[in-house]
Amino acid sequence: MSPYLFYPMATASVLFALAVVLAKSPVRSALALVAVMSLLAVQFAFLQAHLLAALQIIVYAGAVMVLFLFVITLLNLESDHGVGEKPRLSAIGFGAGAVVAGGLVMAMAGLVAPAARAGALPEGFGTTVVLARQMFGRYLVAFELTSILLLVAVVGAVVLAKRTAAENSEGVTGA
Amino acid sequence: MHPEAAQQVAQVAPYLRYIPLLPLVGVIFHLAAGYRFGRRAVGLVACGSVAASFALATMAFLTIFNGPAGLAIVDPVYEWIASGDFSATVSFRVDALASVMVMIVTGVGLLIHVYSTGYMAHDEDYARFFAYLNLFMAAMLVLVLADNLPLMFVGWEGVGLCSYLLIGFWYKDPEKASAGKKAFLVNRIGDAGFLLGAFTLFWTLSDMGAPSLAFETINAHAASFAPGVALAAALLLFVGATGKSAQIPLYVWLPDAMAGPTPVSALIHAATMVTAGVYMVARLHGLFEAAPLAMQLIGGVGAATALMAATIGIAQNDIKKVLAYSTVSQLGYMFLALGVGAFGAAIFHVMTHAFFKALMFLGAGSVIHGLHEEQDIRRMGGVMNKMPITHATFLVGVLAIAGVPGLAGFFSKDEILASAWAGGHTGLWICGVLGAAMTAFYMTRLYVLTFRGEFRGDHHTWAHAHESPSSMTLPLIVLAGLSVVGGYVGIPEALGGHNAFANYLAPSVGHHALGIASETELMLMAVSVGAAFLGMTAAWAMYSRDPRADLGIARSLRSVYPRLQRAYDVDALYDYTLVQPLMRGSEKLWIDVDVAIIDGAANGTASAARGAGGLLRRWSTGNVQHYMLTVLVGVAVVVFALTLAGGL
Amino acid sequence: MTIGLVHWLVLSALLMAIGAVGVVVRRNVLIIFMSVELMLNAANLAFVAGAHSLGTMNGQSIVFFVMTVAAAEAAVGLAVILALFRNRQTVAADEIALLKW
Amino acid sequence: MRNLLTLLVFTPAVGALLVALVPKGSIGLMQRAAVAVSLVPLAIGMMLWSAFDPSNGDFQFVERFGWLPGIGASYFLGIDGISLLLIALTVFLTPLVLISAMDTVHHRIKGYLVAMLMLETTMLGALVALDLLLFYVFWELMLVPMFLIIGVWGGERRVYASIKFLLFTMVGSLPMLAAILYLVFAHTQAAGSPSFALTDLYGTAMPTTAAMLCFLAFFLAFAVKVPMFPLHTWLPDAHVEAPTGGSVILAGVLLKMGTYGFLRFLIPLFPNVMAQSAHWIAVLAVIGIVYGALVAMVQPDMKKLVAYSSVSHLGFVMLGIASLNTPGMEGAVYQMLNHGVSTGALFLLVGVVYERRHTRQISEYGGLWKQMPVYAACFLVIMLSSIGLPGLNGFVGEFLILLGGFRFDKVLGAIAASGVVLGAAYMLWMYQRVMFGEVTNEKNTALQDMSRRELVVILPLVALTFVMGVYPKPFFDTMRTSVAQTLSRIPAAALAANGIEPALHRAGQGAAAPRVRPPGGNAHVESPGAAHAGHDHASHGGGAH
Amino acid sequence: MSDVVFDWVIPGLKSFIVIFMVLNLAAMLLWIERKGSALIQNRIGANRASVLGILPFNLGFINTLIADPMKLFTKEEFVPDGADKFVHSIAPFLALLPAVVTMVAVPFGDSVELFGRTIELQAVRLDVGVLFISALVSMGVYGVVLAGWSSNNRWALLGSIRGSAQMISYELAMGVALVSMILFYGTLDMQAMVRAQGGLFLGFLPNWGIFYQPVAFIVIFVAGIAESKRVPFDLPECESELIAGYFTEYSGGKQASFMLSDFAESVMVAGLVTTMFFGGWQVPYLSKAGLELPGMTTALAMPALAITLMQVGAFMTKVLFFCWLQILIRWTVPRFRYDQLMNLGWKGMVPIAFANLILTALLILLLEKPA
Repeated sequence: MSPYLFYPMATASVLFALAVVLAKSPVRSALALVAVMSLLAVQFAFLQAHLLAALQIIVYAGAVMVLFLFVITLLNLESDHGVGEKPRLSAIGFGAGAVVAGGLVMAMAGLVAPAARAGALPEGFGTTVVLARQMFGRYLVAFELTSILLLVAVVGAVVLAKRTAAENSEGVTGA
Repeated sequence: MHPEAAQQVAQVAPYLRYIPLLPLVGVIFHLAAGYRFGRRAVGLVACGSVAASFALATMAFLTIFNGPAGLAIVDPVYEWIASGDFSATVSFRVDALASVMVMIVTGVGLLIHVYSTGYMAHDEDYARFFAYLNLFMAAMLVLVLADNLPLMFVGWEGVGLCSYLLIGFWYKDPEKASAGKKAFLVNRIGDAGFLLGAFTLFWTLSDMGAPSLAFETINAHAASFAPGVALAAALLLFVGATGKSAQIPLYVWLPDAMAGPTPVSALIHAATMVTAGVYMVARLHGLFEAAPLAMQLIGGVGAATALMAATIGIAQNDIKKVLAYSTVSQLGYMFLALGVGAFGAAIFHVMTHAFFKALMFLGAGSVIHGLHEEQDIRRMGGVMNKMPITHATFLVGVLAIAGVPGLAGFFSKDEILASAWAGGHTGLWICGVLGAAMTAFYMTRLYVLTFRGEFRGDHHTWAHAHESPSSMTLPLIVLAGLSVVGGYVGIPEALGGHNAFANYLAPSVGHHALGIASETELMLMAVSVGAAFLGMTAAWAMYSRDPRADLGIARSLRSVYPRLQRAYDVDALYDYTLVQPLMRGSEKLWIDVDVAIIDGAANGTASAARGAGGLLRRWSTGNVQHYMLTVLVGVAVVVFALTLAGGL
Repeated sequence: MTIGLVHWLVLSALLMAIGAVGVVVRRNVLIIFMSVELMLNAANLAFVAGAHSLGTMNGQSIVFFVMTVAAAEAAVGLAVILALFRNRQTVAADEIALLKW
Repeated sequence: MRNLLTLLVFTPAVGALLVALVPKGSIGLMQRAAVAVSLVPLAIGMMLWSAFDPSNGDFQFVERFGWLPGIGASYFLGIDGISLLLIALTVFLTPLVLISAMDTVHHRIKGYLVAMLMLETTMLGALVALDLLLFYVFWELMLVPMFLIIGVWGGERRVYASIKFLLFTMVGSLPMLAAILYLVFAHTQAAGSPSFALTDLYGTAMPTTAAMLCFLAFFLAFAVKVPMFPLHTWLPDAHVEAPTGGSVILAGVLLKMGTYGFLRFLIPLFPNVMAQSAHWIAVLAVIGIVYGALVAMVQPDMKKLVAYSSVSHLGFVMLGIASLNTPGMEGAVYQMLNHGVSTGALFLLVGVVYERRHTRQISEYGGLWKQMPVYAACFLVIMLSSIGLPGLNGFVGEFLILLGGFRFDKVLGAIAASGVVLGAAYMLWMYQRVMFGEVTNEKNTALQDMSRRELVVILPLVALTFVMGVYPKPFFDTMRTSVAQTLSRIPAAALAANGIEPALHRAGQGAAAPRVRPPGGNAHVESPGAAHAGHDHASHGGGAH
Repeated sequence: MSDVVFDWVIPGLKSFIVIFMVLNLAAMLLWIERKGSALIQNRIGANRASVLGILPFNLGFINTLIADPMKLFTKEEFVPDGADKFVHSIAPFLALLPAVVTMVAVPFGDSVELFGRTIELQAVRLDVGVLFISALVSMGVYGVVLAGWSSNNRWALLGSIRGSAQMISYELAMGVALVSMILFYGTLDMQAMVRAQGGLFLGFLPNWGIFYQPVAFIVIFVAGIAESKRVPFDLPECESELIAGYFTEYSGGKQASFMLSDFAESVMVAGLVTTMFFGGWQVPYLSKAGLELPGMTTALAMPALAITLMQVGAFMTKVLFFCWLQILIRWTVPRFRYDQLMNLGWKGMVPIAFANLILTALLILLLEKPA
């Protein structure tokens, strides 16, 4: 894709990501995250991963983040003090983060793209068909296992989130 | 051998196994049904079974007796243990020696069973008593009839067990119980020696290509043993003998064993079991002859035991204790005989001693029975008026053991002394004579204090004192008879006899002609008899005049006498030097080694690990972010290092 | 210049680092959670870019799985957070250090 | 029946499943079910014994198919005389234990029964496994049910005891795993293809130090289990805290796993090292004998006393094994069985009074004979068999072991013989304090004699002590060839080099002709031991040296 | 012409057209709704918009198209205290945007030849069109949630929670139904779907999806109505309980954009249904070759432009029809109770959708001969 699209989007994503971390109110970080994800979705699309782009929106933006918002609104949290409250931890965290970021960036920048493909993308690259072929061929077991995982997750979530009779009786102020 | 003899042997052989088996059946009956069918049945079965095996024994004896010299009946039952070269068979064998022993055991055993039916009539555990008694008979007979060491060991341990059970028969009295335990343990020490001896023999023989522990094999090959091996084996086995036959240093259990019912003392601790050692040595005469050093030791130990026990016997006041020490002393005589190689004489004395000592024990039992369990001779006296039969028979016994000419003891003892002299063991001979004198002394003392003079107990007892029932007196009479005539089977040449007994035994234990002139022999007899009379008259003089003469002696021999009464404090010595250290040591092992060191090491490791964990666990604050921070820092470090190192 | 693998990777590295920092510096479990999602996305980006540059689909397939797992994780995680809040009235990470020592 | 062994091993597991399915309430049902289930292996065991060919020294009823072919691990089962006898012991004891559980276990009954049955499975598995990995798996699995049995149904300090038990044995067996792996590695180097099968690993060539280290690793594992001095301290605690049934199985079978390991693995795999270190093992064994006896003497607690007596008895077994000659080793195998029977019975008997009075302190008792004559009688017999009275089973084993030990080293033999005396000492003393005298403690005045069920449990053992003492032939016939086989793996050269009298075989004499047949190398051609064995027997043709 | 035109201008143009259409259609629907309701309730309805009263007919739609927006967008924007201003102000657009943008993936006509290039009459040609639509639909929730949360008002919050829950629930059913459609057509590309619906079914019927997937149609249609939060699914904004639900605190343009988003959503639903089940721009019996009724041997040819226009017209009509249908429903059916709504969603639609999916899969498996 052209730099004219990439750099703005990249900077935007980074800024939004920072917003996720720095925003005081959870809702805003959530929104920022949605933004990051949407931007990533667009980039996926540019990277010939249309299905993933769509899924990125559906799964992350559409489902996961909505859940987050849902919970946030449900708990109706007052926004905490952001990053300021644990200076020592934060300091170390930012320091380490900076080092990691710097290191990774240096590393990536110094990276000569390994085994970059020669010439154009293969036929039907990134199309749903090809992906599906892999899902039901090479990664079948993993695929099935994932389905089980999801099922378990659903059950687990229900069990966890369901209030027991006791909790109902004493309301939210249980334990 | 003669065909008819052979055929007779063939007839008898299969029945040998029943000699020990029948009493065993009795045991099972007593335990299983004894309490249901009542005393009469138990008594019948007990005596009946023994009587039956007595009959079988007699049959065997006669077969041997009539058969040619060296005849032996063997009844191989089955192979018991077989491992590699080693093989232990259950097979019974009767030869001259065994036949004599088996006769003694079954005969005296029968009498004592009969006696017991009367003596134990009022005991609550009647059946159990006879179960033990029969079990003892079975074990003893196995011991006697065994044709190899392992099987003999079965009987050997079996009789030990029975003595344990019978001594502790009245288990409610802790004293008696621990006396039984003591007997068993002391015997065990001997048995360990016995086992080691057996091992030595087996491996020697197996290396000689004859892997077997049959007595024949041993005696046959003993001559060709390396002297060291022979000595070792002989000594180890002798340790076993000292245990079983109450010789120094393992005699200490026998006096305590008197805690058992008197018939038991008579049967086990006088007539039969204690002579097992003597029998074993005689059985293995070949081996022992091959180890002259061992023989000398045996003789020495025997003499020492004889003297020591006799001295202790003088100072005892418990009627059974006196008899017990006299038994020890008499056993000493027998070993003396073995030591000088007079195996025949030893067995001869075993027989006669079985008669008169059993007689005296039973007599004592009768007295105790009549005086309501009174055992202290200082509170007896004049019993002859109340119990004429007991008195008469007991007197016979006393005379016999004292060696009054014409009675059984005289012949056997004199043969021993003669052989000692003949063997050139003058020292042993002197000991023997001294012992004879002392024996005569304390036996007379016992007799006088018990039967003569005035009764010194309380009148109540005296009023109820009574002669024992016929079931008890009958055996007394029989034994008295045997004590009189028992000696005449072995009249020495010197007295115009031709030592039938020795000749009869010769094929089993070898014959040893006393290489001395009959004049010398007569002279020796005179000396010993003189010594005996000396002792008797002295005792008579002292105690018939004043029953409390002991006090005088005690006063005059202030330094020695109490120690004599306390049997030289040997028990205390053992307790102080062996038992206590062992217990304390074990305690230390447990507390200091097991708990402190070994467990301490284990637990120390554990607590060290826990300590380390305690330090490390501080690291896990439970706060997710700290963990994540750690990860992050780690990543940072890695990344940094890698980038410095020049790219991923 | 054209945009190549390296650019994507750098971007994803940045996002990853930011997410990591977010996990460390925020107390609010929800935001920590979001930061984790951010890191996952960064990884996804790297995968997709890699797939694109290699011309093989494996990278995309893996992203697919990452998404599913993320979804599952979110469901359970949020349920946990709900339960937690119900019992302790807080979503501050350092106040729920239950697995301490 | 081709898969008899598999059947044998896994029936208890299946049974455990069935028992687990029994509804919680119906306790009687689940108890009976457990007993019934445990009778099946007993039957199979008897079938095995009847079908077993004692003249064949190789493994029989062999089952073998690939398990993890990649690493050469296989599902490889098979038994010889030695394992057969131990199997018989196991399947014989388990039903008794389960019956006794009716009296001795009062809470979480189902769990207990299940644990017991699983334990049986693992033990049988360890006994029949001929693949080292498979063996190791069973060997470790064995710990789990035992750990639970001690830790859940145990006494006051059960947690300490169970963890101690687990840690000791684990510490022992982990090095063994390493050694196994090295062994297989070495074999792979030599043979080209990996294999965990015991029969393939015979005579694996490896450097001396490596062999020494592997030997040590195996030795540690087995020695802890036996347990040999000074690794024994887990045993008293485990026994004291374990429930009655646990103690019985622990003493009866689990400890044998150690000695069995020596016979099955240590000697065949490292014959030379074994020959070199036999003396040291023997020394440890003798120390164990005396030490165990002495410490047992001063124990105030019956179970602890019996536990230390186990240390002493297992010392005898180890002495027999270390003596490396026929009588010693056969005696050792026999003594394993004896110890299983008599010590098992002793624990059961202690359990009987424990159930009534809930104490094991000797001082709490006294004069029990008056109260419970039958009990006293049973106790007497078992005690006598445990102190090796001739005519009872204990003697046969002890006698042969001492015979062999004496051959091996006269001094050690002599010291070991003193163990006989000490053994009598502590047992009789305990017996006297418990049974004799008047009833001093009024709590004991109400004691009931043994119930019918308790008799059902004890009497078979009592009977067995007599049978095994009077007519041991069948047992020896079963083990003879296998023991000879084991011994024949040790090269005569190695024995001679270490001044050990070679093992004796009764060859030649007609009666014994069928007894020892030279182990045909059909399964063991690759092992130098077997090759040597042939001429060894030939040379003993005259039975003379 | 230069690529720039074709790469940027024309798609931009198409997108603009589509979005413009949608917006206007939405606005017009407001008027249609009023008239329609009046018709149903036997009233005159919006009747105050006559130009000087000279025209014989009422120009009510004029003021709904022009007057109302002008009024609304010129009103004062009111933001309650304690509201998160930023979120509060972006919420309406988050609500409106997806609804409007969705249509760009819906083809409104066949491809046309222009300057030697084929131009798809579809704003954006996506090979994952369907997914794109469902993605945007799922995005629609944000507007609701944020609006409710940010306006710091508990009715609003309640409304938003109801709304989001409802939308998520019905999205599921819709998604599953869509999957069965994807399965049926074997593609995610809507244009391809439409093309697949050309030709005849059973010789005389048009080859429309409705004949093959009636169940999916019902599910998607119902779910769509629920998505658009209109009666009978208007619990998030039900006046009688929650004033105006999640946009209680909104006024003027923002409020208008919420209303617009509702109508836009119904347009979207109409477009979706049309495309998937009623042949999209396909005109029965009409193909590129020309019109051919059943029985005719040769098609009577037509100029391509005419055909194109007819097809676009057809699409429009169909969409309008379904919008009308929704309005009809809205004024006919009473509101659900919330539990009924949830039950219908989870225990009715979802299982049905799944059943349908599985059945479809089976049938395809059976009928389709293995490749």
